[in-house]
Amino acid sequence: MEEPRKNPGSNVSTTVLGADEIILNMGPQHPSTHGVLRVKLKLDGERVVGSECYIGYLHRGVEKIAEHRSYQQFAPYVDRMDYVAAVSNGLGYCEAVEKLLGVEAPPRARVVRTILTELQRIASHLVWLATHALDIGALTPIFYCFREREEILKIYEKYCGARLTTHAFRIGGLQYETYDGFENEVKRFCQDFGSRIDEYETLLTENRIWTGRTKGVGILTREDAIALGVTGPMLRASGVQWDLRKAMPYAAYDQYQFDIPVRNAGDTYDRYLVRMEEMRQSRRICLQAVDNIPSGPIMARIGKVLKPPPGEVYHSIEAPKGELGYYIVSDGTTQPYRVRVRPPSFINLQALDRMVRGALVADVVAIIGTTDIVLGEVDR
Amino acid sequence: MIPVDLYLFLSLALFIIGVIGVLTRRNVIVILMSIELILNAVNINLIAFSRMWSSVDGQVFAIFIITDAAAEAVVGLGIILALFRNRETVLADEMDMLKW
Amino acid sequence: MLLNSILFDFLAGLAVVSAILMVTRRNVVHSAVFLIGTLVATAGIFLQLQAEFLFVVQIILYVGGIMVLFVFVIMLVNLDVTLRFPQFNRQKFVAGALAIALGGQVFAAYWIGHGALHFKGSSSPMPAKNTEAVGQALFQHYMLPFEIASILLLVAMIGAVVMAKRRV
Amino acid sequence: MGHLIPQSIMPYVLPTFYGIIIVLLLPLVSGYIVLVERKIMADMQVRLGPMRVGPHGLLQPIADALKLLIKEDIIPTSADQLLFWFAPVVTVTMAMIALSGLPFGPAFQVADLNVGLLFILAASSLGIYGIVLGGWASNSHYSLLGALRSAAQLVSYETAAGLGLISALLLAGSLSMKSIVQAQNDQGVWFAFFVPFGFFIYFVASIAETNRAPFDLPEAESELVAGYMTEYSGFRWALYFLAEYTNMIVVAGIATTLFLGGWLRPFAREHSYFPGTSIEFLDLLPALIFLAIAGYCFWRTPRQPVYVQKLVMAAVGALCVLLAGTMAGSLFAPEAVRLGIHGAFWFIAKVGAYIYCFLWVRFTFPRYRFDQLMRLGWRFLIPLALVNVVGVGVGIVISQTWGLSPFFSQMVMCVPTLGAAFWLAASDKEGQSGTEVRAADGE
Repeated sequence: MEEPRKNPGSNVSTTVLGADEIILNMGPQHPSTHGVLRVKLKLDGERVVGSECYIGYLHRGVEKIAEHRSYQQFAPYVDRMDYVAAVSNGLGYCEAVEKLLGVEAPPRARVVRTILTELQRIASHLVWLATHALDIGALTPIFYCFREREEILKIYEKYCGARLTTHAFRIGGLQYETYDGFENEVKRFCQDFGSRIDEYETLLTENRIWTGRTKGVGILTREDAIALGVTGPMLRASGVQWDLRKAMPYAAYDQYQFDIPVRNAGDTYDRYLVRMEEMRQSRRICLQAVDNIPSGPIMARIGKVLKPPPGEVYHSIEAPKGELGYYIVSDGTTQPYRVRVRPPSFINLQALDRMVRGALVADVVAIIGTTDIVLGEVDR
Repeated sequence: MIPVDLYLFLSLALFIIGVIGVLTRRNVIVILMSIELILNAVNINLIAFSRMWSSVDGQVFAIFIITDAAAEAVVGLGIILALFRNRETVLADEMDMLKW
Repeated sequence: MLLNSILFDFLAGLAVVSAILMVTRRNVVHSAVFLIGTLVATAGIFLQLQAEFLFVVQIILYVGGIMVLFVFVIMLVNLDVTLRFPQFNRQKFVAGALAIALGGQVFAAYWIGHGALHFKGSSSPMPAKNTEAVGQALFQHYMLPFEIASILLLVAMIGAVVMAKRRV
Repeated sequence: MGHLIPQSIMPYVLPTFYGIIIVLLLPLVSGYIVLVERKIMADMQVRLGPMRVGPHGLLQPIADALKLLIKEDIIPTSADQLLFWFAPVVTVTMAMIALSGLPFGPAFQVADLNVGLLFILAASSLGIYGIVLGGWASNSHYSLLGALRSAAQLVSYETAAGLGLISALLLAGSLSMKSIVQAQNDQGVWFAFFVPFGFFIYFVASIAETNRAPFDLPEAESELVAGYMTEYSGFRWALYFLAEYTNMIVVAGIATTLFLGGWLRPFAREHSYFPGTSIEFLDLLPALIFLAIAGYCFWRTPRQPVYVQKLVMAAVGALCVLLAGTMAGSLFAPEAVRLGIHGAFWFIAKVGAYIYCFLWVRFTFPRYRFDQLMRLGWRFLIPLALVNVVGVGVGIVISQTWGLSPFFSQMVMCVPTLGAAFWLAASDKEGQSGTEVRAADGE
């Protein structure tokens, strides 16, 4: 029964844990880690003093699969990476292979690609807004957002028969001609959507609780953002004007007028404003593009079997979440020698630890939400 | 009517249990809780006598004692928290340095 | 009044048993729960003694306030670890015996002087409006002690804030 | 009946009867509040809500309750078995005890204590233990964080709620729930109009006390999964849920009694009789409301897809007709019966309106963060409540000294309180920018 005596001079007992610190495992099954992200948080009370990300719960070896598929066969797989923005993934892959082959899609195909990709950007941002608002506790925006997303998905379904993993584009152009009334439906959606964005903003932008929860939360400075390789809306909210659609135009973006929203504070609120403005700009692009879709063929002249010359290519596009890049190495056979994807979510997730340190538990979910990750893309 | 003696015995029993708690336990929080028990025993006495004399004076004193208990608990727990942060212990016999 | 007597026996028994369990449980949270049991039983006794206001004060302040604070602090300090150590100190037998001796002494004093002390059962009823009577007494007759008590609370509040603050 | 029961037990018979009614009806009522909540939420979110179980989802609560009852009862191995079992029971019991003090009408009240309001507050303050101990006993970090948040939040907001209530108590001059309603009858104005700030403070604090959004931090599902309820499942979980909705009824009942005139009819002192009778126009309103609901039910009955659903819909309609008949019939009954039935109707209607405001707030606002919640409580609500109490007290003295109308003097005293509210709100903004600096420091 003799108690273990301790050296009276010692300040810290080895058997006793840190006085106020606990380890909290967030995920992989947690309502707001957006899939299977696992964040190990070291908490002092409710304040985060350290964090560690564990990923790979959704790893499917997409890049390895590519080495055993022909170029066309691999195209549907890329849709499964960022499954809320499948069309953008497809665009990036198709353009990368086209670059490797040295062909270019015909003008009509490029304009249709642009329209569909911008619609996908809106859809992706709507999913982000819905889940982000839900994480912060606003129960209602999710249903408004999904109502509009449904319209976009209906357009996809009519166009290519699939709603989520669309496989809308083919290497060299498009598989399908646009259906009758495509232009009208896109136009009607875009016209309605303007007032719908205002509706979301009435719910959130000026709301005191919303600003309280997002302003000053998860600040990412300009230097940090560049150093960590963060791209997309997160980078633009930190005050860097960088958008691949302007910097290295692809598809048909050089034909249209649009602005790149930039904010300077780099906090969650600014990222929210940047994404809201991006939806407006996407709508603007769609409205411009849908008015004059050039006529002509939709498929470039390429063979049935693709055998790109040996070599390598890196092509990146501005996906909804940031720079989505494909690095493809060809050895002259029908199958790629190596495909490496630069997923925006994966790179942006690196900034998580920088943003959550010193924040509260409630801020962590806001910051995960504002990073806008899709685990399918992070883990691949 | 229940005789006042019974209330006094109840109060005595709670008081003694509280004293045992204060004297034998190592955990400071339990010691503090035992002190609360002792104060509570006193309150029973006061209320019983207040009933006996049909006067509210005893109840007023009980209110003062509850006030005192609240103050004591708040300060005591504050000290415990401060001690725990510095010494990482809540055991009374390890807090024998009068400094840290 | 049989009902009254049964009620008293029940409440008193509950109070004493909970008190014993509170002192003897290893787990501090259990101790706190049993102390709450004692306090609630005592509150019931107050009600039986027609001190309704004290009953409510006991529940709201003691049980709903002070004890919540206790439970809060118990949860803040990591107790799973301290549970592994012995919960009673080395003087426990001596201390227990002394305390019981003290109790026996008081009881013996009562027993011997039983005739000298005259505890009459209450004859006249309590004032009907208990809350108002307590209020009158507090704010008229005991005005000064009341104010002093409020200053005590203020001092305790500031003291607690200073104590609990990480960097003063 | 009088000769069957001993005289000494007689006073306990009716309260026991009411108590049993409450205990039996409460799960059903809570279930239907959940259904109404889901329906209102669906309406605000452009969708339909439950539609499958029964017509318009009317049998959904029963299906949910059955499902919860037959679910496996899981106690985590590392949980504290005793407290894990005990905690939900405490919460539900205390919520029900608090309910017993509410006057559902001049006739329906389990116990009218002379410390009635304090008794209700005492019972509901004990409900914390169920949450705190349950969270601790689960032995999970999410639960523990939820429990700690809950303890801090409830203790803080109890102060604000109590101070908000005091402003009405000053006007009523009694703690007995019945006397408070009576005082409002004598004044002819509900206390919500006398002390709008007291009502506002109590409204906000009562949302926080019942852990409802935007103050639902103890169970914030996106942060703490389910807070203190994370490890609970099946019927224990249902008990927590029952307690939450019971608490909502309790706080709504307190607010109704203190601020909204309790069981009094709107314009209780205005009498406009049908010519030649003792029936008032306004007393017909309950019957008309029920008739309207019945009409809707009968109109929808042929449109139900399934025969059984048609039956249920017709039954609901018939029930409403029956209630309308009761409401109308009681007009010809003796005064006490009429007041009892109509009082209960108005009380429940007001409680419903109050709960509707809870739901409305919940679906509109995002959730507060914990430090913001504490700041709102301690830096805004409590100082405002203190100013308000002083203001109301001064108002009463003014009206007594100079013989002004109490309503006028209270309105005058609202002006400084309003000023204090604006000042506090402005200084709260400064505090917010302070956190930004702190957050930046933490980087």
